[in-house]
Amino acid sequence: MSAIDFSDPATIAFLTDALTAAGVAGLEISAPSGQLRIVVSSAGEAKIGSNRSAQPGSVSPVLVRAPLAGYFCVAHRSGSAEVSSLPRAICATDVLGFIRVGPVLLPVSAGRSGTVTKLLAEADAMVGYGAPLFEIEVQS
Amino acid sequence: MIAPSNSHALQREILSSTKARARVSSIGARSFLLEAPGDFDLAAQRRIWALSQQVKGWSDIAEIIPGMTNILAILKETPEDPDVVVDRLLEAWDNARSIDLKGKTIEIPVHYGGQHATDLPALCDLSGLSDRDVVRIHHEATYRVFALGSAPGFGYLHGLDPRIYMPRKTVPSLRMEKGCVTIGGMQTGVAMLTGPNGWNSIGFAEMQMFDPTSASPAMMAPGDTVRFLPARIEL
Amino acid sequence: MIEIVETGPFNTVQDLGRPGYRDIGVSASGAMDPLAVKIGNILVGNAEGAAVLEIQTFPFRLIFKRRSAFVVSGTDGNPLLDGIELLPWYAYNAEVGQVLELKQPPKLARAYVAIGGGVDVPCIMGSRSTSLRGNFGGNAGRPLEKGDRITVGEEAGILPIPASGLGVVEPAVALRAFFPRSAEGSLLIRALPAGEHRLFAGDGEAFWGQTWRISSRSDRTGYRLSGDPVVPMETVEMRSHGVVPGVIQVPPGGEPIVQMSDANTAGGYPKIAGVIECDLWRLGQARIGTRLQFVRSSYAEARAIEQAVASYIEDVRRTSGLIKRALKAMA
Amino acid sequence: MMPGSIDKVAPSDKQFDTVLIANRGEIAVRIQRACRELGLKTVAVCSEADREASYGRTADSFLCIGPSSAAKSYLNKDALLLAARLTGAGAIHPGYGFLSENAEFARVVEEAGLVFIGPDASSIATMGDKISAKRAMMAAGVPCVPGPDTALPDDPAAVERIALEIGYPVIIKAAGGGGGRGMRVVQEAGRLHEAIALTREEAQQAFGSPSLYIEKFLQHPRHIEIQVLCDIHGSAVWLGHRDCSMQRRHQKVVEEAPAPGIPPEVIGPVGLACVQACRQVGYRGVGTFEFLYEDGAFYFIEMNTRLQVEHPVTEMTSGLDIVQSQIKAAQGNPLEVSQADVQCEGHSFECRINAEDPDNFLPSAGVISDLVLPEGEGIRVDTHIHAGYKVSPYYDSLIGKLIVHAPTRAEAMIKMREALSRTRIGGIATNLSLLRALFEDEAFGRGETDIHYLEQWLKQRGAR
Repeated sequence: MSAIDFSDPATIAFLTDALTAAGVAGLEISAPSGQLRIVVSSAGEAKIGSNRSAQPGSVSPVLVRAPLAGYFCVAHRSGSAEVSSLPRAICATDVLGFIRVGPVLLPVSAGRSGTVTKLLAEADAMVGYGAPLFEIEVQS
Repeated sequence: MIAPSNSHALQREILSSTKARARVSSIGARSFLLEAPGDFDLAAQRRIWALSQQVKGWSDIAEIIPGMTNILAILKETPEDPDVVVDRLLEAWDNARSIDLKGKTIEIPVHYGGQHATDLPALCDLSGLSDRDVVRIHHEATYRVFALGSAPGFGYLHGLDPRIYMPRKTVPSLRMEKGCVTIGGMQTGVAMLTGPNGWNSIGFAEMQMFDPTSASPAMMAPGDTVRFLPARIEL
Repeated sequence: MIEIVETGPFNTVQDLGRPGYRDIGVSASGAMDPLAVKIGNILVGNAEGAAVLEIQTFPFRLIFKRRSAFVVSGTDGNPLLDGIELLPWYAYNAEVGQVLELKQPPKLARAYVAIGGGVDVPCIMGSRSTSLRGNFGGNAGRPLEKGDRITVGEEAGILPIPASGLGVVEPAVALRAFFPRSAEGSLLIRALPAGEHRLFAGDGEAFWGQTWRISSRSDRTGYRLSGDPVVPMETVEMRSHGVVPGVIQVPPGGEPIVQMSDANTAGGYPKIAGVIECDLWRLGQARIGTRLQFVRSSYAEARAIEQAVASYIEDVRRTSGLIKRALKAMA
Repeated sequence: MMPGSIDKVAPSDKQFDTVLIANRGEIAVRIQRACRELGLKTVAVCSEADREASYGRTADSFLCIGPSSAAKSYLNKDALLLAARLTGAGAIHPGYGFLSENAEFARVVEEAGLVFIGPDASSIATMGDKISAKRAMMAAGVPCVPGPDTALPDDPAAVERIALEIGYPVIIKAAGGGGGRGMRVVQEAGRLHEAIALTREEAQQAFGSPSLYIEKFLQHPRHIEIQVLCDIHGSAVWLGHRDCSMQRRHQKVVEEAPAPGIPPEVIGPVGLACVQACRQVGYRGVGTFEFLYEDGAFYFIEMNTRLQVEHPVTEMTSGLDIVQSQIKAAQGNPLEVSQADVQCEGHSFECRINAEDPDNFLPSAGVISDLVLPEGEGIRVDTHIHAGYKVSPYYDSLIGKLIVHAPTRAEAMIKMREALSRTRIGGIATNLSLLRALFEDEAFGRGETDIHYLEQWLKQRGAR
């Protein structure tokens, strides 16, 4: 069996789903490359922390995903420079983008403080539920 | 802004119309105004009342506002072809028979003269009558409510004796009290709101004639007969 | 329950008005920007005609005495909730004790605060609108004052607002194709010639041709326009007749008046034109000093715009409902 | 209230060029194929767990609509409507299971201006209620299980009279129940009241309503189905019958068409009565009348107002594409076949291949490491799986259907044995071994086994 890449967001997401489905509160995996710790909160939202190569103070990427299927809008109104200047420090309540269906807009908030490093979806593209939109680096 | 005073239009109602047919014009896209030809008199207004009753029953009508020998019909939706609406209104007018509304009689006690009769001296000057005569002529007449409008419950009263006609003021009173009994041109009425007013006050009525919380908020209705009773004369 | 913490003059409770009583002299009143009222109410989950607060003088602050969903619509300014900037045209949840603050908007005239359950003042003659002239309706027939405590209706059955909010592409943007501006940026207001247009002869064309300015003597009753006066060829005295908001009357001075939400029910000045109803909300959002031009419209155009606005509203209603329910099922 | 005539169904004038398939797995593949063959564009939707589904790549649009849990995705009506809004789909095909028999979903789909590929909401609602469905069938002359079409009265004497009239054994069922819950068989009069009291209490607790009804209990019935196809212009046909008696815990395992050993003169009038019932309720699209069959008599149990899992056996024998016909009916097209055109030929079997442990029937999830599926004349496989496919634990364990068709039942059995022997699914547990064993069973080979047969067979097999 090939080694599982615990830094792969898809793997983390899969594990999180599996844990949530199984009703397991959390999981800690130690591998030569580092440690992964997933804690499923009661609200069902996973808090993911990882400690790659056990370097203290290192950062780990967290994905902000589409909460709903729709058209992805990066900036809204008067085209503020919000995401165009990356990386950018943000706090948990900051709105990073929107999911638009017809005339209705659903804000996508960061959910956690950190630094937005990547825009992962194309602006004005149709995205599905759970599609990765932004990557945030979170201080561990 | 300074609102156009509620009575601005009544300075000289005698629009001499030589047109034989009624005229229909529009305000915006769904309001149509039909203006009766001919004199400003009870005969014309009786036909407007008849027309009102008929138009009120049309399924595409949202609201009607009968005016002085005219009627504003507000449709529920902007019509595709306004000419069709115009034709329907004209046809309805042509077919409108004069009706006399069986109104009630309202007796309004009035305190003639006194502090609120700010324009009585000017009316005496204009008419050449004594204040006593002006008051007597005013309260001896019988009036008909032609229509309501301009202020909540305000009735335009027809039947003023020509001897006490008095044009509306060019500079309105800035603050006329609600309840003032007034003359504007060939009409009379009771002010329903305190505020700017271009009509001429000759007395005061205590009676409450509008109650927004009532099922029928306005005391007056078109066709009603109004009599003013001199409760007190203070000259 | 909400409590007014700070307010300027002439902020009132409004809904979509009380038409139907003009024949007894009662103005329809209602919000100056009914489109903002409808969208705000739909987003928050109310019936589209629920009563809201119309804020036209700023700053304005209120405190929520109950957990409520709310929307600030109509405006182009960002509302603040406990000092944190939010977006206009978005529904959010406010917790007990949170303070909503509205500052002077950058360009527009009026902001509307819709609250889940609707502002629950007594319904008088079919409406909760304030009749300032008649001193009835709304909040005891008068504007809001500091310290006023206003009841909000029950939120029972209202779908939850997503935690990050839910909003719309605002009408001015979504319906851009239907609401153009002139190249110089002045507001283009569509109107149809009215009864006495012909009396103005050459001045009639001057009316359409020039840029007018909304004068400082303008309010919810009507807007007085400054510009080159237009004068009829002959002086006519009209018999008093019913009027509706949007009517453009020309008093003797020659500077037109556009009657607005608190329009008198009767009038007699010569009418040069009538603004089509679906452009009135844009006039309602135009501030004193705004430059505007009147554009001759047609019934077909008026109908096309009405249909576009109606389908936008229906789309917002349907889609926002779908989203709220879909997210609720996913929660 | 029963709809009186077909007139209530306004002919659909809704033309659509894109169909959203509100389902997953093999049926999503099947519907997509039918749409493609009709020149329609397709929208595939999925939950997070199905993001890698093969049919997503072949659809014109593919959209993930929610989390893996079915309640949040495939059962999320509003998320489905949003997906239709986003992709411009003009129609929604619900498949089977999930929202396929949800009257409320049919209603909101139509309300959104879309076409629901299925009957209208009121037909679904009428047929979804056991008592109203029974009334409708009785009105159309469809034979029903003896018993009143109303709830059981409270008066003990009245209940006794009813039971006696039906004849023991009888079964007491909760009106709101289903899936084998809330029912009790009464063999003799002496046990009647005790059984009623117990069932009533159960019904109150489990379904929130003490309402019960009573029916004749059949000892050794077979499960026979009649497939119907209707247009919106008042035409309806039946496409023959199926035997679906091979069940475990109400889950069908093997189906065949035609049902063996039922003379045409017995089934014929029942088929016509079904068609008549469809006309009377203004039914649209495809549907299945389910019957219990015992001692030469048919007893209506329920109508499924949707496409069935086992529709392929009828397609193989009738030569008609049921899914295409269903879509055409939703488009408002008149039926292309009359009853006389319907000629069923040969015999067909369908095996449901489930990702489950063949001994304890627990669902099995995991990645399919290798896959060999049979091919050849008279063999059809309806599936969405492929080598490398990840079977998720979230949904029904059905991963494919193996269908064979041959001139006779005996030849079809041989063909199925052969097809099963050639099928290899590695990496996960499947019920293939059980299916293989079943097709070696002598009694099944003879045909006419009843609905209890498989359970007993499994018990004996376990005992061995």
